[in-house]
Amino acid sequence: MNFLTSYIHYVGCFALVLIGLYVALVKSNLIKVIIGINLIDTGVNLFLVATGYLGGGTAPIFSKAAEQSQEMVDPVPQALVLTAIVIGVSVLALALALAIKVYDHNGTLDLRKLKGLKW
Amino acid sequence: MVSPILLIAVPLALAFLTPMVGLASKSARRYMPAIAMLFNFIVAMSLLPKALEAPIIVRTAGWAPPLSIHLVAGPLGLLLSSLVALIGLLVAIYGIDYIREGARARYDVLYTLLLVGATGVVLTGDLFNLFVFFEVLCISSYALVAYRGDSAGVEAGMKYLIQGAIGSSLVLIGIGLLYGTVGTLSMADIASSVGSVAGSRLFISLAFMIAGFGVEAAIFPLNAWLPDAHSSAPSSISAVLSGVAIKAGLYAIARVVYTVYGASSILPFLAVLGVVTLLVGEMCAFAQEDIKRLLAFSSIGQMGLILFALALSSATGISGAVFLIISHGLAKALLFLATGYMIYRTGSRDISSLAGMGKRMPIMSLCFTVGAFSLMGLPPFVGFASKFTIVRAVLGTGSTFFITLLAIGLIGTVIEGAYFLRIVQWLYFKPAPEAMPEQTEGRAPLTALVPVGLLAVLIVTIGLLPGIVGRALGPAADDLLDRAAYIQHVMGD
Amino acid sequence: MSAQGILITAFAGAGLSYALGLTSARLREVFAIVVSVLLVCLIAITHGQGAEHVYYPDFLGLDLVLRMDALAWFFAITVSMVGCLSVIFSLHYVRGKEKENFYYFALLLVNAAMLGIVLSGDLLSFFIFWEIMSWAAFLLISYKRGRALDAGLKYVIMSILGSCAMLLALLYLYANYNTLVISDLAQQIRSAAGGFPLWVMLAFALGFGIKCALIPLHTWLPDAHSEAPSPFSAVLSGILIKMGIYGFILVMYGVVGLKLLLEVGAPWLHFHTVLCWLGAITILIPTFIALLQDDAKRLLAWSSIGQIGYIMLAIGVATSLGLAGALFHTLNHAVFKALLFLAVGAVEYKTGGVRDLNRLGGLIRRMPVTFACALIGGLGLIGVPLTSGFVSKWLIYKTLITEGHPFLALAALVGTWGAILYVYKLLHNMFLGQLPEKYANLEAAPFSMQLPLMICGFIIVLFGILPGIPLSVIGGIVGTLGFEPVTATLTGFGPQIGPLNTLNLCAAFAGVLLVIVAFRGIAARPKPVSQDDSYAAGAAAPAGKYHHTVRFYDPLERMTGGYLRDWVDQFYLSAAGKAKGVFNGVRRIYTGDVRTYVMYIVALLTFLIFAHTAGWL
Amino acid sequence: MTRIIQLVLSPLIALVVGVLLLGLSRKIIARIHRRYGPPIYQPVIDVIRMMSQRSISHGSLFDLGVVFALAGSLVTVMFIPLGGTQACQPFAHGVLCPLSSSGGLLVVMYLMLLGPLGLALGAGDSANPNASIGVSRKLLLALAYEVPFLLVILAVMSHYETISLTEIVARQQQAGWGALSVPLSAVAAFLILPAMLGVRPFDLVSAPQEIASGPMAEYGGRSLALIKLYGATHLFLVIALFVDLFLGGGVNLATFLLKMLIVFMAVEMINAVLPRVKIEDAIKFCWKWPAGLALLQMAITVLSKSG
Repeated sequence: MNFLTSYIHYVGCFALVLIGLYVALVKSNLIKVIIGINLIDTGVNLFLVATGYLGGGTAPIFSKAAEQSQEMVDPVPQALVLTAIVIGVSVLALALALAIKVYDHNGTLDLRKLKGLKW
Repeated sequence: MVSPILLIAVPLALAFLTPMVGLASKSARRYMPAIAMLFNFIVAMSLLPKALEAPIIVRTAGWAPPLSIHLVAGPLGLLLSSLVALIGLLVAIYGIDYIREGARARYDVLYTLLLVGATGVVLTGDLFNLFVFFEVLCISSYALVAYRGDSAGVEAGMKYLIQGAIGSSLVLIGIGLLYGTVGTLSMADIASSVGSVAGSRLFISLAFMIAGFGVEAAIFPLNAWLPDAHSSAPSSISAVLSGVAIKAGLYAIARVVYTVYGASSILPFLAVLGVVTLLVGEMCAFAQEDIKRLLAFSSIGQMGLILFALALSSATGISGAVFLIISHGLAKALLFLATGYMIYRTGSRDISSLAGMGKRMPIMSLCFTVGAFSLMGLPPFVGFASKFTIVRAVLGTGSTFFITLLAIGLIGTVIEGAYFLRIVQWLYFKPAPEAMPEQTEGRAPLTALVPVGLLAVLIVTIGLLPGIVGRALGPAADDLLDRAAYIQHVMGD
Repeated sequence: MSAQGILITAFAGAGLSYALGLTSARLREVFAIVVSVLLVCLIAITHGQGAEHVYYPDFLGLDLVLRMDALAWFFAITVSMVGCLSVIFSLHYVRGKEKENFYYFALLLVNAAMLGIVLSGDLLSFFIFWEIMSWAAFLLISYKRGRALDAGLKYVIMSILGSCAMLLALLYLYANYNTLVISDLAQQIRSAAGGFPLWVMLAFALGFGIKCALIPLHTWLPDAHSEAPSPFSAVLSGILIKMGIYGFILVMYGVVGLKLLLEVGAPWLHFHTVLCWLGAITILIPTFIALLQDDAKRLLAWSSIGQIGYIMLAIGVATSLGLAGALFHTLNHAVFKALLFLAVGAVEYKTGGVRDLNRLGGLIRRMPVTFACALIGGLGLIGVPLTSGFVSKWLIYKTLITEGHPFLALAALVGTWGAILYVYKLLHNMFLGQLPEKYANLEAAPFSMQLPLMICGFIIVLFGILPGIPLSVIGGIVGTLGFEPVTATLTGFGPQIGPLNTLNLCAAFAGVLLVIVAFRGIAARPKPVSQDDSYAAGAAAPAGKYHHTVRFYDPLERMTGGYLRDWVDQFYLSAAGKAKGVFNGVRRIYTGDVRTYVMYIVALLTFLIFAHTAGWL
Repeated sequence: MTRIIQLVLSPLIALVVGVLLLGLSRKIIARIHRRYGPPIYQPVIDVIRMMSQRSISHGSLFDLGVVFALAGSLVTVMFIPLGGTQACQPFAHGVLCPLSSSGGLLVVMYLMLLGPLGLALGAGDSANPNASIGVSRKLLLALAYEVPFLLVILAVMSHYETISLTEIVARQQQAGWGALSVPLSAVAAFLILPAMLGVRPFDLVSAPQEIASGPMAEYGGRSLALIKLYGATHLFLVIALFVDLFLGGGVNLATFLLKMLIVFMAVEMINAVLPRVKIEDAIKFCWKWPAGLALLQMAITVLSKSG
């Protein structure tokens, strides 16, 4: 119980990553796989934020509420996550654009049928 | 003085300027990537001598490491960025006339971005920054693989994207884990504090990063995207992907393993992985009928050899690996470029369609042969010098484990010889099919002949005078091996 | 003229002939010949010089050294001479065919690379030139297309395999002694002990053995020799495979040294003994395979393997006479095998590419000079007295018998009797017997083809009667390699080595010949009649094929043919087939389904983490 | 001077004795067959007759091949000791062997090639299938008997540790005949004598009834005369070699010739009674019994030397 409460955010984000991986591994619909990838992405972002999380900490701004840096959450992961989100979004956009193209060419989004390139 | 940051900033600016230039003059826009890379090449080469003495540290916004995001333009970084710029420049010249369809503006932008990403990867001193540049590289290459918008290209791009995205996520997890452990992102800083933190957490973060970067580095079994992507992309893109992009992934692994973690325990595993990659790549290449797919698999094989050499953890070994990165970059770029116009000429990627090419496209065929010979490691081409260095390094270690691995790996070289020489036979010794429609648009223009010829000349010249690059190899190897010096240079005293 | 100058001339000659060929074919031909002749002269005037100098300091941290000594000179003069003859022969042979320019370039390049090999003073240059020779030879073997392509691939794959072994061996040496300069290595290796020299020698033996076609590494040779253009077959068989021999001599006696060599291997089975027996096998089997061949060049190719067996056997015995015999036989084989290949080439050229021994015949009437030279070459190959082949074989037998290896001597001698059979088959089926009607108006080969033949024939007879000429050089070489020098008189050997005086033999033979001819002169001159006017038991001789060539040694073929298939080759081919199957199987891991690929990524990650928790990493 | 006398004498002896042995052969066989047979000098008459006839020629090699064959075998004779010991002094080394210092047994073995080879080349130049078949048989037969023959010679050379024929003879005269020191070799050598001489059961090279005398099919006149002489010399040569190798040569020419005569008679006995074999059977026979015996002897010799 103690484990869960103190590591709940880690559990949550790895759960997201695993769900994403499961989707990417198992689902045969391209869109679902893209969603899965996005889930992984979200999970990872959460994880990054979680690494800098400090229970009861404040925003990393020197203000009245928090004068000591020890009381602030770590700002670096938040910066990272911002970047990561941007990257994730661009990947997602590109993926969806490609998915449309794939559908145009093949008339299907079924990954089992997308085996034009192999061996 | 010129700062290494220009290597990133200027091409980046030029990349985004490209569409605007396109508004003014469509034909001028085509030259933008070449200009950017020419600039990079000149700057990198002018910085290289200085970096050979000591790495040039660039601090952003006046903050000293480890707080700032900083560039570490060491010998290895600058050597590789010169290579990136050189190949980028030649391929850009090639691309001026080669790319005939699709949204040209996007090609130019993405192409420049890809190279900026690669340059950033090799120059940065910050782990997250590495990731960002890595993503720049990856995303532009996903798009470029699918550039033609044909069925194969889109499918390959899609698959590449899925694997790449998962790989990137793994890298990010690794970075997060590491950050959670040591609380810093500067590679030098991590390196100095990693020694005090032992244990599984560190290793797991390393595992994530290896698996993540390994996708781009085309390590077995993470390389399934590569043959698809390389064979479906336009040849100019295949050339940079094979010559530059995958090398960036490998660089990232090497940097992380050697500098950041100093993890020598994983090196034997990486050596085994390298040899397996080598063998699998060569075996798969052997049975290919599609020339570009064959070249792609051959790239996998060469990457395996580089990884193996990197894992030797000796100065000669890493020199050899870097040398092979250079020689493979030149040779593979040459091969893809030469193939590009041959495919235009025949309209087919089948090896059998290359019959009689020696007569129809003599210069391209000759250059192709030079590239193939170099790749096989035949003297007097550059491939020999690099492979020789690697073999020497392996025997220099005196370890039975590595020597056995090498002996197994050399079988790969034999297979490689078999398929490449078969192609050479197709080029020269098979009669051209009767009544071949002469496609005049397939004739290689000067913008194709110059880069291809130049690459061939480089391969022969460096092969004959390996001292040209040899001088930089030693410092480059030390750059990776000598953690203490790296830390000291970056962090100051 | 230094070794460097020779090499520059050779390589620049190759390049320039290509450049000249772009402007004028005639100019290129003249230039190629001038370069080849010049090389022979340049090497000839360096006779007796001994020098060693660095020509390329710091190539990848190693100094590249050129060296000129007796051994190098001997091989260099052989290489340049045979190379020169084959270039002269090529004049008409390739004229009018395509890729002439490439042909001359590659031919000169192979010759230049071979000169580089023998003049190398360190093992790295040796290896570099070796590789250049290998790939240039590959290009030339593939020149004739068709089946030549497979032959070329087979050659080059085996060659690369050998090179890999060599590379390992020489870098193993480097790792231990930190130098690759031969003279330094020879100094330092003396202290070596244990299995170290054995491994080095084995790896080298693989590399050299493949090149010189030692059984069981010979399988590339029959295909390559028979499919290559004939002038190049002469080079291949005459000198290229001798590079393997040179390598063996260099490594065994030049680097490892006689004293250490005799200890290499297990006490009950020494390395050099194994080499001897391999040599013996290499004499026997190919000789018998050769006499069943119907393709003239294939027959000669198998015969080349057999002759290599003699040389290997003689090298392996590790006596001064043996080594002298090996060196002399190397020279002889270069000359007479070049001659025979060129003679077959001349026939092939005139008849439009016919090499099938069953479709030729009677050409002595149309090409008498070619026949006379081929006869001398054939006699030399057999080792008939008064040809140079006799003296070299005599040396080999002599040392085998006096050193107490009668079984090895038996192999060598039986090989000689086999050689008689195939040489006769070759000469008979091509030149003797009935002239097919379609060749009734064949013209003799052009002078540029006859000249090399005549030069070779002259050398064979000259060295056969006065073996002291080459033996004075060879004796010196043997001395430099740690043996007792072989002292030969101009006409053979004194009593301390054994009774042989070729000049007396020659005089006696000439005298008897004169007497017989005089005696014969008493009788009336016979009346020349046409070929058709022959005994046919009363019936008219048919105009079609009449004389007997097909399955010439049929009884033997029926008895031994079943055993004489090239098992080794079949084994390699089936192994290659299996390997291809494996390669195709490996390919299947790239299933085309992206989800599998994702699984691979996850699998690697899981493995890494698992391996760590299990404590492996 | 003695050298020159020897040089003339030894081929002459070979020719005369050889021709007489040929005549003797016909006589012996006739007697065994209960015929009267031709006079012993019949071959001389034949040669004279043939020399007086004009024949045909198919080309220069056709004629020259025969000359080379004869020359080769006559030169070979000069390398073979024809009796004499170190003790008796008519000649330089006491032995009638003019070229003993110019070459040993190896030279003899090779020179013996010249005969068949010359004949084969000459015969080959005619476009007659009989000739070619005969040559093919001859070469195969040579291969068949050479294997045991080489084994025999190697065993002898290994036993006496020399390649000099005069030395071998001298050693036998001191220490007993070769037939006693290397008995199995002697037996093997005797078994292949008919094959080497081309007489029954191994007369399949000429086989007149079958392939019209094989290589000789096209020959007549002076060339055939030379072939006859060659045959005589060859006969002499082979038996002389046998005597030298196994019967201790001869203390003088007379004993040498006597030993030769005895060996010859023994061979003729076989010749007279046996039928002709096929070439395959010839090869099989030679590679089985004589080769086996000789191999055994060689193994024994090698082992005793090393042990």
